[in-house]
Amino acid sequence: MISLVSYLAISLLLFFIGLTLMIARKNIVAILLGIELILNAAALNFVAYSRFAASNIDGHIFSLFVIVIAAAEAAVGLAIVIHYFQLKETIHIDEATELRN
Amino acid sequence: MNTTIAEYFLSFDVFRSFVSRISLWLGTDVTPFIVFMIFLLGALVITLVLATVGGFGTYAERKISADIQARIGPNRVGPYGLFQLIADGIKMVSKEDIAPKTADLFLFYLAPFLAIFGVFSTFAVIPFGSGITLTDLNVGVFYLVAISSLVGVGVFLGGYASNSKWSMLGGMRGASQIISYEIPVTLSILAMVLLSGGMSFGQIVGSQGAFPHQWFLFHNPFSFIAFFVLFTGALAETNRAPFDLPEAESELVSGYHTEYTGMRFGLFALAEYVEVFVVSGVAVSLFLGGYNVPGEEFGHSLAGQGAQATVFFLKTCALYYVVIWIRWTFPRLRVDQLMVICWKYLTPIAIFNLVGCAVWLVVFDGKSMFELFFHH
Amino acid sequence: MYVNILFLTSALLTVGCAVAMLIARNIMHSCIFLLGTLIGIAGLYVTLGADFVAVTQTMVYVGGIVILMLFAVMLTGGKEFVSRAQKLLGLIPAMGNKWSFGIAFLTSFVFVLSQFVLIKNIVKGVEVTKEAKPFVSTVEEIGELLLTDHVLAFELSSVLLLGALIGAAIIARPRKERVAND
Amino acid sequence: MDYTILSIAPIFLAPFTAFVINAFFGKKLPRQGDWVSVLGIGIAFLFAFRIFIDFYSTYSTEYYIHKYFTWFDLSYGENLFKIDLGIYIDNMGAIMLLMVTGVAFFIHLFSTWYMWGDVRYGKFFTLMSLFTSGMLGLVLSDNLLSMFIFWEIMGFCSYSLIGFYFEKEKAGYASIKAFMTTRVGDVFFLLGILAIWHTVGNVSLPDIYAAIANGSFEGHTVIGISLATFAGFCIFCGTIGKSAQFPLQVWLPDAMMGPTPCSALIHAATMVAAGVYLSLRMYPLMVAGGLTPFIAMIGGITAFGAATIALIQTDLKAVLAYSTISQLGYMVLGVGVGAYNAAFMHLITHAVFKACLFLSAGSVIHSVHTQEMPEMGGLRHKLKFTWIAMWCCTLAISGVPFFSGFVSKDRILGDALYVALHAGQGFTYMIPAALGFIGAFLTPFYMCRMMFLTFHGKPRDQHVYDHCHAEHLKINQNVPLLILSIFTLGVFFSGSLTGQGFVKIFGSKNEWFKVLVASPTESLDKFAYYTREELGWSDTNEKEKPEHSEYEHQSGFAGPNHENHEGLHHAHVEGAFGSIIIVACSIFFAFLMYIRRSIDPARFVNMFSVWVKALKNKYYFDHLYIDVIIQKGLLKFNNALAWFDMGIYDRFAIDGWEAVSRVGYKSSNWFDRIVVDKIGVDGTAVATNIFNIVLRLIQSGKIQTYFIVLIFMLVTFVAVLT
Repeated sequence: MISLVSYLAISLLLFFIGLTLMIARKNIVAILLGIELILNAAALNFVAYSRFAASNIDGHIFSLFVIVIAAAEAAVGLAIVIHYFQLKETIHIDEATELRN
Repeated sequence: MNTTIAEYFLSFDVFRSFVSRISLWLGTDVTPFIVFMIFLLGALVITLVLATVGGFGTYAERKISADIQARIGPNRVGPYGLFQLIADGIKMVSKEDIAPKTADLFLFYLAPFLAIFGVFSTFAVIPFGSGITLTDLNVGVFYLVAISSLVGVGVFLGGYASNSKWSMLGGMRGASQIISYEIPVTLSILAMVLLSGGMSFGQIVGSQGAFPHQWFLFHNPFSFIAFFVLFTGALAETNRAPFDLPEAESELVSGYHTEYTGMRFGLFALAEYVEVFVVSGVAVSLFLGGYNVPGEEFGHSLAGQGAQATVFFLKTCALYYVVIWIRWTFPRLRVDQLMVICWKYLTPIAIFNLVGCAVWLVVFDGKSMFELFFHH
Repeated sequence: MYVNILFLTSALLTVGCAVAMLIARNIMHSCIFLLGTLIGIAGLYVTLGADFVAVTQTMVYVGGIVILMLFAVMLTGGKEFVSRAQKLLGLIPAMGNKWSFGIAFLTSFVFVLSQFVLIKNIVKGVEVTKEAKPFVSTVEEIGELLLTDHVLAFELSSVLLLGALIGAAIIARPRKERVAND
Repeated sequence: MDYTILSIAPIFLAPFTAFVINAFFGKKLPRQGDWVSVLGIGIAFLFAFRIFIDFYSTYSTEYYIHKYFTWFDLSYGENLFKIDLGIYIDNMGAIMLLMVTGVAFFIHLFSTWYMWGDVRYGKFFTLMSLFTSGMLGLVLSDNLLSMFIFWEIMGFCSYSLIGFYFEKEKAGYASIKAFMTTRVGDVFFLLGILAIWHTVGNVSLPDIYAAIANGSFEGHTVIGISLATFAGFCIFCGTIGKSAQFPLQVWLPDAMMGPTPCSALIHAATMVAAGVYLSLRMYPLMVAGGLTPFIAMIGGITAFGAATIALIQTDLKAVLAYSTISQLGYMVLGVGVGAYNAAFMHLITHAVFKACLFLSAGSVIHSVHTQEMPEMGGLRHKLKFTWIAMWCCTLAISGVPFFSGFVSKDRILGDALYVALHAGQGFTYMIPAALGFIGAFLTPFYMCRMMFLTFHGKPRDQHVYDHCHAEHLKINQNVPLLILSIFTLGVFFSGSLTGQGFVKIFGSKNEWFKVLVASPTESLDKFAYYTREELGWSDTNEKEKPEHSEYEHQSGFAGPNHENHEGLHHAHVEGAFGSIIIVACSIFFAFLMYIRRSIDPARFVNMFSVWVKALKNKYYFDHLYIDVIIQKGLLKFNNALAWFDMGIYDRFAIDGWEAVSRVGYKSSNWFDRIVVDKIGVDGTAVATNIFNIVLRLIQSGKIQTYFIVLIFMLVTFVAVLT
């Protein structure tokens, strides 16, 4: 009953939702949430392929690194968000256009 | 060595023949079903027992604190006030469930369940005896640390969702404290993982012995220090005094559960008391020899299992007593002191211990201090 | 059978929470739903026999990232705010309302579709083993791989984490008020 | 003994570690960290003693330790061009290490009493540790480059220590003077190193010896001079600068501005000894370059000239300073006349008694708070121990029999006499030898004058006398003096009472010093087949111990041509008896003049008034350098250069160029305005503006918009691909 395709479908859905979240929401934290979803979708794919289509568990290692990178990204991203909030008192993504003018 | 309840039962011929006879009678192999039922039953029993233990925790706390403060403590309900916890339970269940008007109701209702979920999930790996373990995961310790961090989320959400200043501050303190102290605790545990060579509780307990000189506590100087780091960190992680800043009565009324009443408050309290028990149990398993009793054969028998469980509970309760004792002896820390202790002292010490244990293993070929002293 | 039950539960938890995350108006709720999603994914890892990855996932996300997110949300206001209407050339509306969701949905859909088209052949090329491998502990193997084949990546990621740690601490540290002479 | 790098390196590293600790944490340590320095040098002493015992028990001239690693290697083909750093200890090095560590230890110990209470007490010990470690590093070095590095470290330390009381203007000037004067020698030294490096391809000592033995220096010339002469001269210039030889002796008397223990260290164990040590190390090169008459001449002039200046000094430390220059002159004279062994022996004996003399002087100065001898007198009643120690040293430096100075100095004089009279060298060595003997007459005189003026007679300044406290035995005041003064006895160095083999007291190793320290020129051939082998740090490179000492009794003289052992011995006996008579006369003369007062010094002052004036002005060397060379010469030259710069170069080259460029700028101005501005710049601006209007449409500043655009670009890309 469970096969590679079921995992791929879940991963695809997660990726889709993450991308939508990333584009649609205006809150910077929400965008970070979307990125987490996308990263998790990728990691899930790695592990699924590692189980069903490969003889080794390198996929696990990859997903571990994905988790590491997600952690680093979340820490730095949230630090930036908090600092930005201290400066501008908003975390609306469209307000973050200093580089434009 | 047995690893789970189901395997323990299946190791008896009587039980196996019983199962096969039922299978013959039903015309299908019922072993998986029986196993599942054993798990279900075991989980139920352990949850109930530990919930009761948590309940008795409140009683013990009140009795011991009374003793320390030269009072008598609860003595009205039942002999020595033993049924006080039942009375408390009835009171809590029957209380009105009030939620603040401005609270974020979804999160407000969710938070206590997250906390209790995080604590009860850890029962799956706690080794009460060589046969009385729900499951002996090969990432057992890691799993325990990971899943118990759900409590932090529960505490934080409870504080946030109440929409009250006291709760908010308590929740923030609780969450930051829990994620900070997770680091020294995990590092101390890692040192023990190094010593035993595995992350499963079965292996960690199995590589120790019944007598104190076989315990990891006295394996080497670093593990001796690691025990105290772990114990301090565990006190902080369970929000116990002197680290009970999230519920500091004198500053924050009652901290993150200020706005909770009735059974929801009861869940938070239960989660806290049970978590103390769990943490004491983990410390016992990692450092104090766990359930080990003398004699290999004896340990396998049913009486041996009972003895193992008794030994485990005795040790754990002794640690539990120490926790309560500390609470009624030491004053509370300030927030900055709390963070300083974690980041400037405990974490470096824990890292030092980890490295030290590794070096010890390499240099002395994994022998403990006693083995080195009485080496022939 | 138990694996199937676990898979179904986890998949439902994952997808359900993800959808709830998408449609939740309150960013705090989104964070909590993210927690559900991540735990669901950990469950999926368990059904895949990746015990170590599953526990790591729980540890890092539940114990660290989600609490960080909650902190960040709380420190930055917490509530979903109404976006101001800004339109580019009168065509692409500012997002945050139904229009923006629609656009985002469409974009994502197109993108996912295109990716699907792109990797379709690759997926076909992968030989899928029919019967699943037995569950064995991966801890030792992962430990060995991390210190042999992937040691460079391992070290680099530790450097990355250190950099992120210092960087985050420096970025988010409280600033002193500027002296009034400039 | 099985040597590893760990059994040798602490000799250098212990004081150096003490320096590092004191430099960074000195102020936080109890007693400002003086014990760290003392401990450091004490450890070094223990290690040095261990090595010395090993060398002494081996008792062979063939025994040495050499360990090195290659620092860098620029060799190409046959041409060697590299630097090896390493450790080279032979008998001479072992003795030197023992002397330096021992003397420095006592000086450190004494300093804890002398400097106690000083404002920069901790800094003093920091610098002393660095100074000592620099000297030890120099002795341990197996090559000229690292020697030069340590040489410069010592230069810096002497600069800081001489200017230690930098509140005093004179101290500041003295430190600059010392630094700049020695610098002159250092430049030549570096030049010499480069010349050798260029030829030999390596600067380690065994390689240089091997190159000399193989004749690699022959046939090379530098500006018309043979290479060996050039290199030898340059390196000897380093010695002149460091060891304060004529004509660069001017810095040493001024170096008295530093604290007395640092003077002791500079004058006895470290700085000035380094110069002589260098020329002893490079002795084969000096011989090969035919520089020995020159060296002997320099030494003789210095020995005599400094002794004469010392006659009229009234400052206690100044007398000692000039005596140091004079004694260094003897050492250099010894190098020049081929008394290799005797020169080194004099280096060692001089280090011991001069350190003791300076420490005694420090004790006196610290007790009476003045340096002027006319204000002292009669101090022997109060400073008993200092008095005893100082007399021992005075007798030693004077060359009285049974004291170490007699053993070493008279062997130098004996060799000088032999070379001058018997060796058929003609007139070349006559003047140095004569100057040496006159100096030998003057030395006891001025030393005894100093002793009589300071300790004997009646107190001339009652206030100073009363101010002085009677001294008691104190571990860090006079115990070091007494211990050092024990070692002024000749027995320790010669094994016989006189050093000439008259009365032997010890057993088989009675003449160990003469036997063990052999000139490299005698065994230069062994270096000719010196094979290079790369060794790691932890390996040992020790020679097999010889079965028995193959050394026959033989003079250390190996410089100018000599074969006549009989004549040599004869000359030694003559020299010894001559100098005993000379010393006796001299001391008696001083006794008459300053105790009995039967001869009035003023008579001599009047008799030689012109000369005395010259002496008072130190032979006008300071005037020569400052007024003539620097002010008349260098400043004039500077002015000429400045005139050239301002008058010619500025006026013609710069101003002329201005006129040319003025025309250029006018024409380019026109071009700029019409062509570049109108067409180029404005046209580009218009074009950019048009683009700008277009680009502004997509440059919204919103990340998510960019993201959408990006995704659609990707999708298009995929569509095109499939």
